[in-house]
Amino acid sequence: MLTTVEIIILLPLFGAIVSGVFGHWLKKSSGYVATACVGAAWLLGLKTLVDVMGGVGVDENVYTWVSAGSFTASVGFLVDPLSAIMLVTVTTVSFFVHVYSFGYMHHDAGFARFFAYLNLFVFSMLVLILANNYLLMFVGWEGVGVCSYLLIGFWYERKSASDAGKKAFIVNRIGDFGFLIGIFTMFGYLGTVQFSEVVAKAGGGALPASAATGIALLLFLGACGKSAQFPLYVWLPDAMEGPTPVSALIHAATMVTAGVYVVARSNVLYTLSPTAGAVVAWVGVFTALLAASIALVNTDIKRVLAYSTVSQLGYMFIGVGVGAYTAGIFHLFTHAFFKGLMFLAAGSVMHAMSNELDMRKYGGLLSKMKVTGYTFIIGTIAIAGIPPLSGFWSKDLILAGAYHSHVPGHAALWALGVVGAVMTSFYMFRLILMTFFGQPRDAHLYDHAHESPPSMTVPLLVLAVGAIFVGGVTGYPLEHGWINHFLDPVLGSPDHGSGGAGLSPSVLIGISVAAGLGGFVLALVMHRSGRLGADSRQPIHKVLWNKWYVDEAYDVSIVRPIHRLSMALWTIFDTIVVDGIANGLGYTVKGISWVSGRFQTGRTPTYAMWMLFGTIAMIYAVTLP
Amino acid sequence: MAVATSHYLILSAILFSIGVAGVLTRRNAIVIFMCIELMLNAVNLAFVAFARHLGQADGQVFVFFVMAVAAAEVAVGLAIIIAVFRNRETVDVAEVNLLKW
Amino acid sequence: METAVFYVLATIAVASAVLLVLFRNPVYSALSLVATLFAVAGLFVLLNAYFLAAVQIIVYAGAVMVLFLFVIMLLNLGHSEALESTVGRYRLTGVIFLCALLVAQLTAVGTRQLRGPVAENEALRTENVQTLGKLLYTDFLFPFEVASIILLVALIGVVVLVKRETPETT
Amino acid sequence: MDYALESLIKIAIVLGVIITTVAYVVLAERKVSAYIQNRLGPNRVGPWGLLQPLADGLKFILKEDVIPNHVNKAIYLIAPAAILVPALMGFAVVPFGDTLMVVGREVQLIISDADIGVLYILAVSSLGVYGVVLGGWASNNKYALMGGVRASAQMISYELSLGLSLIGVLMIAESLKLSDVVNLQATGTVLGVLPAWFVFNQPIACLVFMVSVFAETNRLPFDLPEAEQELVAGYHAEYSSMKFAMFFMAEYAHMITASALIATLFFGGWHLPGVDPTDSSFALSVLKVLVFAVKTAFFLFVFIWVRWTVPRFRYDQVMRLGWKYLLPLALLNVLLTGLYLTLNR
Repeated sequence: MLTTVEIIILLPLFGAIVSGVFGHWLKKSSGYVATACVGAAWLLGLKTLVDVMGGVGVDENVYTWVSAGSFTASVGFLVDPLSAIMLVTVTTVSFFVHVYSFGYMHHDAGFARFFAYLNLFVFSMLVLILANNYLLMFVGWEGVGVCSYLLIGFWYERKSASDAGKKAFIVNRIGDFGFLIGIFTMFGYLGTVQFSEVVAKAGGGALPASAATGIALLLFLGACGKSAQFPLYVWLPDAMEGPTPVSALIHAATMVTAGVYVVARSNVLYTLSPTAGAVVAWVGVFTALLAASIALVNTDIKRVLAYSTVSQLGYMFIGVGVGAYTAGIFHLFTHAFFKGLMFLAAGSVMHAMSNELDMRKYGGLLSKMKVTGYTFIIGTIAIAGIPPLSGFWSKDLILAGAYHSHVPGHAALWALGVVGAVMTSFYMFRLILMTFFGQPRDAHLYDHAHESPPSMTVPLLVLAVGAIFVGGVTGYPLEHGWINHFLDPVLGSPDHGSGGAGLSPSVLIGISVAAGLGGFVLALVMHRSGRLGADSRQPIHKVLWNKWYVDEAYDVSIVRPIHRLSMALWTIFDTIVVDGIANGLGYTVKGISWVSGRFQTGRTPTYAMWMLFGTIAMIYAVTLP
Repeated sequence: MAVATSHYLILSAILFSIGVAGVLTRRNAIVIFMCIELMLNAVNLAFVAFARHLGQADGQVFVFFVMAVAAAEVAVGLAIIIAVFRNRETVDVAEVNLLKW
Repeated sequence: METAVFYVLATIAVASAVLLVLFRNPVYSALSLVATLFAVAGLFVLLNAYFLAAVQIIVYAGAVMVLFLFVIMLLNLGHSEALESTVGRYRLTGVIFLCALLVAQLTAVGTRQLRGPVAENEALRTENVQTLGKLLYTDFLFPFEVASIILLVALIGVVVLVKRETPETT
Repeated sequence: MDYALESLIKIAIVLGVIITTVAYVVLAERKVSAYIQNRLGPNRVGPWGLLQPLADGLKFILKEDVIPNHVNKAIYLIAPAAILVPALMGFAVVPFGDTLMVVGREVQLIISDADIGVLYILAVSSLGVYGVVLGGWASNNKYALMGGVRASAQMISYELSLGLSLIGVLMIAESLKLSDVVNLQATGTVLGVLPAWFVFNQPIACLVFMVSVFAETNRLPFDLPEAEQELVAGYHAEYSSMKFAMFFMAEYAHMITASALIATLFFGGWHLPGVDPTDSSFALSVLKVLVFAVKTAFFLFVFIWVRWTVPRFRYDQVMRLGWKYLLPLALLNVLLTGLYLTLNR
């Protein structure tokens, strides 16, 4: 009999197979199958969460997958508070994205294929978060990578889409390389890759601090790739070439958070190695600021959201880096709701504006798209960290954690986080103001704008409710909310190194609320003066507009040298050595064939004679010496 | 007084060589086939002689298999000869040069 | 006694083998081969391989050689000259090879001294059939099954080879 | 040396008995066919024509021995011997009685109780075809050659069923010795009433064996190799005088051996129900030999009876019967016997 966990995992796989194999005949029905599967998984996921709250956990090995020498890896599943939270997050967003996709993808020729990929993604993601060892987690890790690649390049007829898919795939390979080596190293030191045993052995002191640092950093390299942290974040903005539901599900709510999950899951390693934790935190804050600064000037609605995602992921890494794992996961949880919501709302806007992405052509849409507009605003308030919406609770938990942590320069970390919060608030309200307020800037598009069908607006409403309430319900009161009680047993309480020193908690709260409001006010002022979205001649604007020239830097420093080396290898090594060997072999064989062809008379006696010649030679060879 | 094993082996060698000579010199496919049978028999004789020499039955079992395969081979070979004869009106191997690409 | 029988049988075997090669008429060749086969069967008896001697007669003399004769006669029906066979142009080569091979084999027998006396195995002599049967159905069961498959394949192959697509007159 | 002498005496006696029997079976055939056709048959030479065989023999010997010019002489001369010898050789392993006390010496009434008796019979019976094939070929005559070709095809075909039908018997007997086969039939019963003869144990095998034996001996309804209407006299069309007589004798010798084998393998050999098989007193031993003789005579009668009752098959019918009915039947019998033995282990 299958356990609940196995059913949850197998449901989307079943949906993927059905809509993938039979999609041609099922047509639109494949969407129902896929959605039903994910819906059932969602309900079972909620049940699992309730079970875990009641203290029922699962850590089972279903069967031995690899067994070689001392190495064994099982297909096994682990359900604890951490994976239960992830499970609920993933299945919830997945389900509503599925519903939303009905409306969004309705006219697409690849309808069934889309749902097959989507279900396959959900399956892989569930394997990732429910696995009880690193190896199986890596399977899910690669699975979501493949699905991400397939979905970014879903409209593969478009070169930009297929290029973006390849970019995502290649950049992720770099991260996976580190991740895999991290797993190998871990096995080398601990002799196991199973979470429970790793925790037991590493916690028991079997791992030297240097090794812990190495493994932790290697795993973090993987996390950087998957979760789009500097320097591997470049693929995520390009990934916006994929269909918007995909951006919402994979590139905002679920897959990109896998890196955060991995760090949280490996918390024992980061606790052992303060260095690694500091690196994580500083990379996180750097990424947060970098991405936020680019988002300040970008005018592509989806890319703004993409950079916003990168930036928010940076916040989550600050959280897990400074040891406030609960805060990081909490932010992951709330972020999934409001960022998913905003992506879907952006999709709704695009739907209304004939797939126009440039915000400079929007304006004044609120009157035409009330549901989309208001839910978008709710999401924006949430991400800006204005109480009592969800984002406030989790972001404040992270900032407080950073402020109180042991990490070198923790106060600077906190200060930069606050600066980032101002920027977040500014660019989000800039987006809202440019899109929904002011005068329509493209009359033609504006005339055709309309509210989206219910299959798209209902998910928006549901997620908006989530964006308003999940943070407060689970996070109140700050640092002592339900989420802390739920996750702390697994992840450990944040270590308040500086104790009550420095600013008091209420001051911290006040500052972060002020930061959110400050960004809003700044945006409003600029909107009033008509400078939002306008070109600027200031050099800083140009740098930001060109995304700090990171892509260009990569192009010059990595891509072109490799390209040149490849050209050289092709002209010199390939044509002379490889072709030489290949042609030489060919000529040799031809020559030998010509010689041996003389022996082939077609007459049996000749053949018999040569056979006999060989036999006699063999007899002599065996006997004489 | 049992005959020495080497005697049997020498006899086997002689029979085998005669068979080989037949295969090489004769042109009639059927006779060539018979010479092959002779060679197989020579080998069988050696097998049985060894079986006695070693006091083990394995050699005789091998002969059994050789006979089974020989029977199959003869059936197929004669069928091929008949088929060739139908096409070419000859069983002279010198005139049949089909074994060529 | 046994030595005498051996030499008689060996002489018959070699003589009829030589005749097999030398006869121009394939029927004579076939009959010479039958004589050789009988001689070899007799040698099998000398070597205490009674079962194989019987099988030798049944399979070779009784079936294989009859099949040979059958085919010779079948092909002989209209063309008696077609089967008259001459020694081909490889005569000299053949003789050279024959000598080389014979020398090779005899050297092999001569240089490899068979160590030790003939091993006695009473069961092999008194219960020849039982011993072989047990071996065949235990240690050699798999080869035995494979041999049966080979026979089946040969059977089907022959039917396919000889079957005519459409009835025609030869 | 005693053993060799004993064997030689037995061989001489058996050969003499068979040759004599051959002569009288020929007479019997003529008589029986006459009665079947409502005639009297030969009745001039001796009382009831009993000396007729002698007269026949004289006639054969005195006739001119014609050797046609176109024949292949060597093989033409070998062929009659090649057919007669295997026919007689088959009897070597047939036990024609139990044991007999002669001048204080217990003599086994069998020429050679070989370990591989049954295989020997198969081997010898497979050699019978040579005489036919060679005779047909050496005659250098279209009809004779056709007869020879037919004979070889027919005998190869029916040899399979013959051999396979015996497998079932051998599986039960667990021995290739014919004396073991007979001793097994002499002990125990089938279903409590019938003697343990293999005809009751192995009815399918018995049927297949008998039909195959008819084909092997080239007797009607399987006498295609010498079918008068199609091939004149078939493979012996060119033979005359004593050589023809040898073909003739070979056929009857074959019949005798075949009848003896049927009696031995399937009808208990010398065993008579009610007679103690272990008692080897002189009187009982003689009785056993007589029982064997009577059984053999009965099957000889069956041979003759069938010949004058059943019409000849067409050639394709012969082949079809052999390959499509007897062979599968024999295989089925092996399968059933194996199944039975496995289940009753």
